Amino acid sequence: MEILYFFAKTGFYATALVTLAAAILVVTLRNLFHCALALILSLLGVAVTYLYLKAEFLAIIQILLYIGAIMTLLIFAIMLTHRLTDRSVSQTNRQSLPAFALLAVFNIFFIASLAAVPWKINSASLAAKIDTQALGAFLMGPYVFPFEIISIVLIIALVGAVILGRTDQ
Amino acid sequence: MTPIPLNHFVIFSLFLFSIGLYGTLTRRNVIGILMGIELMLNAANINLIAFSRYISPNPETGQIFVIFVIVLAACAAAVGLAIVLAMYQNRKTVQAEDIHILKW
Amino acid sequence: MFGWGVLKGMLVTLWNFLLTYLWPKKGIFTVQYPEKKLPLAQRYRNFPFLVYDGTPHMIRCVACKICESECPPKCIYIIPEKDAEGRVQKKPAVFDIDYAICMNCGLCEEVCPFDSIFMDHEYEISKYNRAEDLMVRKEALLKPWEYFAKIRPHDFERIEAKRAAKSAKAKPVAPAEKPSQKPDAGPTSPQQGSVPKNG
Amino acid sequence: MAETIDQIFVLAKDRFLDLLGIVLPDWIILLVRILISIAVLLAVAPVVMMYMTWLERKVLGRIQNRYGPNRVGIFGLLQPIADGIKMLTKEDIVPKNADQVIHFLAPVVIVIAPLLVLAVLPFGRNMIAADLNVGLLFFLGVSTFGVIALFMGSWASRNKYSLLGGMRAFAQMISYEIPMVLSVVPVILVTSSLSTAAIVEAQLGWKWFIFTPWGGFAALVFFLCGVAEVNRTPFDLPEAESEIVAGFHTEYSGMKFALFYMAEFISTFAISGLAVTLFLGGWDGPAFLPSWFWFGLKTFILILIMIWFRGTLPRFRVDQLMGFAWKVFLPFTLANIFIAALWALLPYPKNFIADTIGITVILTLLQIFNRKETPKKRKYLYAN
Repeated sequence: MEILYFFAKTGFYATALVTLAAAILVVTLRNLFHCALALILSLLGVAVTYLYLKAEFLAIIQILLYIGAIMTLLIFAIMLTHRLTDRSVSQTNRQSLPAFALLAVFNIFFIASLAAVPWKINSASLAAKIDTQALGAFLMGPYVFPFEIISIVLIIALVGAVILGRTDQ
Repeated sequence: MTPIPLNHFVIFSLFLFSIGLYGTLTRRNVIGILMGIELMLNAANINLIAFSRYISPNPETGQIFVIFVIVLAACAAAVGLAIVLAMYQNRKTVQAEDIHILKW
Repeated sequence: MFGWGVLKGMLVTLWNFLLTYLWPKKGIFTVQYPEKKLPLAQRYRNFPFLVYDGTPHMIRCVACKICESECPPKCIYIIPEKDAEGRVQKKPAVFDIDYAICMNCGLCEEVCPFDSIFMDHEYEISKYNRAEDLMVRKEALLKPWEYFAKIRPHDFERIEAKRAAKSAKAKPVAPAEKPSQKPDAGPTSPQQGSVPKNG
Repeated sequence: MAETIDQIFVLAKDRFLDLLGIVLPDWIILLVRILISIAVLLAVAPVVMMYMTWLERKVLGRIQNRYGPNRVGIFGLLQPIADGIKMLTKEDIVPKNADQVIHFLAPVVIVIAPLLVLAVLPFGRNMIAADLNVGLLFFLGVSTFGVIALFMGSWASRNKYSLLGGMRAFAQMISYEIPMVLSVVPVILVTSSLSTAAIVEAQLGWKWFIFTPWGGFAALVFFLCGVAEVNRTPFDLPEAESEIVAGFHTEYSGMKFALFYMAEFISTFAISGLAVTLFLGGWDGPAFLPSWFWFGLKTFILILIMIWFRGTLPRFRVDQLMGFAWKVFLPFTLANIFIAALWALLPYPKNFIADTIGITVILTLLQIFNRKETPKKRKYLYAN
């Protein structure tokens, strides 16, 4: 069985690579619709990483909500603002190099400091099997207040979006 | 079976976050910026679940927070894209540079 | 109620669906073409054909070329026969109809004084080559008089009566005891074939 | 005896794996166990799709008082194979300034969604490919994925008709997905589990959800939303031949068009399969016939109903289509969740009464609010 777990672990690194590659594509592609699709691919990769963290409910919520709803919205926006025959102008403005340098430095420091931190791995919660019922109970239990607040925020946001987006004819 | 070390998850989400940040900083098109923000949010989500799974006593907290983050990302995307549409209707452009006059 | 119209529509199609199984004769009206064919009306016109009595060389056509001049798209081409001395005979040596051009209008049948060209019921005559195959020569055009009787019995009787009257008028002086060698002019309405008489 | 027939596929798989077990190490057996169910699904789905096209053409023919295809094979049974060959040999045209990569990718991605979805359907007693405890959510999540693929196809072919079709498909799919998800919530509420196998367990012994007051209407709404999700006839605006040439798959020909076609039919099969699992008791049926036969029979009947729709109903106008989803389905499903909660909590005699009252109230309210408002008579000021 050890070999299976080995395959599973290499699977994680493969997904991570694919997601990062797709993320890079999102940032560098010229045609906006192509980078929307690359973003969808990276979101799928993130969903698979949730599976590796044994959070299937979240993986599917990610697919349902992120790809099903938010990306659809994004693609609608791209379609409405992107003239069909628009020649894709170069997408990066002039501060791309300083940003890249800054980020590289930041990454190096972060990883260096990360190696030094001794994480206390709590093996109990690692093996814990969380199914949707437990999540629901938790959502309705201690977290019921943020749950209600979030629904109010959602309604306000949607009403605001409708008012903003309305072409006042 | 030795689980995947926590650091790998953190490094992965770090890279994802920095790519998202790079995208947000350098993208000319406003929708490109929104995509960068989505990437950053996802990176945060991965960290939330990874830490809640590896470290925190009750692992559900991370997942609950990820649900909230996704809902908020949806709100942000909805409002952001409404602004983009309004901007497109008034200014006929979606390039971030052209929107520099604050007084429209 | 809200969905009432939809339900009625659905029942109509359900009824039709079941009808095709419970009562096929009424339900289904498609004819499986190659196996079964729709009966043709008698006056159905397709490309013309020449008629002969008895043997193919007793062709009725006398090469008078009326139909050739009458044909609107000019698709008939006749060369009369010549005997040894070069005198023109009352027989066509060459009688071509270009089926590719003929629009089966039926004018040649109407103007033919000698009842020798009629419109056929044969419609499965597609060929691969337009130039050679559809230029139909005399030999292919010839069909027996009985075939005409079979496909158009009603017209057959009319023409027979007319011919009988003409032959009787033409030879009143000749004694009538000689049996007329033409097939009996009585209204033999041969009913072969499943052609129903739809008058 | 009935038990073995019922479990014939499961036993065959186990016997085959035991045979294999002698030779191969056990972890490969685990992999092979998964691979077998995947292989079976991938083999069964196209065959089911082919013979659904045949069934559709036959039934549509009979509805229109004519025979369906009966030339190729005995009752036209080889017609799907002939269609397949035709599709394979047809020339594959890609428009000049189309977006090559995405134009090629769209049919590939659109087939993935329906095939993925089959993994969650319980075809028979413990004959389910992947018994996830989030099975139902998996189904809904993956079916949203099809929308993106469909839009990729219409956007990449750089054609006004396909773009129009794509926009219509987008709007329709989204506005019919919400009532679909909401109409499933009462089922989850009553069975308190998302896994499809558990849902079927809850309905064993003729206790199907369609017989409950809230279930009957939820099944109707779910089925109609399923028809809309699959772009079939009353809702087939995205590929309306008469209006926009062929909708989103205008620029596709040959095998790519066949893939679009296959995606539509396999998702029809999957949606009716899920409708059967949720409301018609999945593989539950009297014991003398095997369980997978009951699942097949019910799905077959639902597919027939969908074809029946295609034979009868005219196409929706876009505003009717949207109005129907937002003004009728959505309020009804929201109220239905409340009614189902009443049904679940109240004891036996009271919950039926409460439900019937609730349903009649919501239906009358819908009738009142959705009645065709006749404009008031105009009052001309100057004309006397």
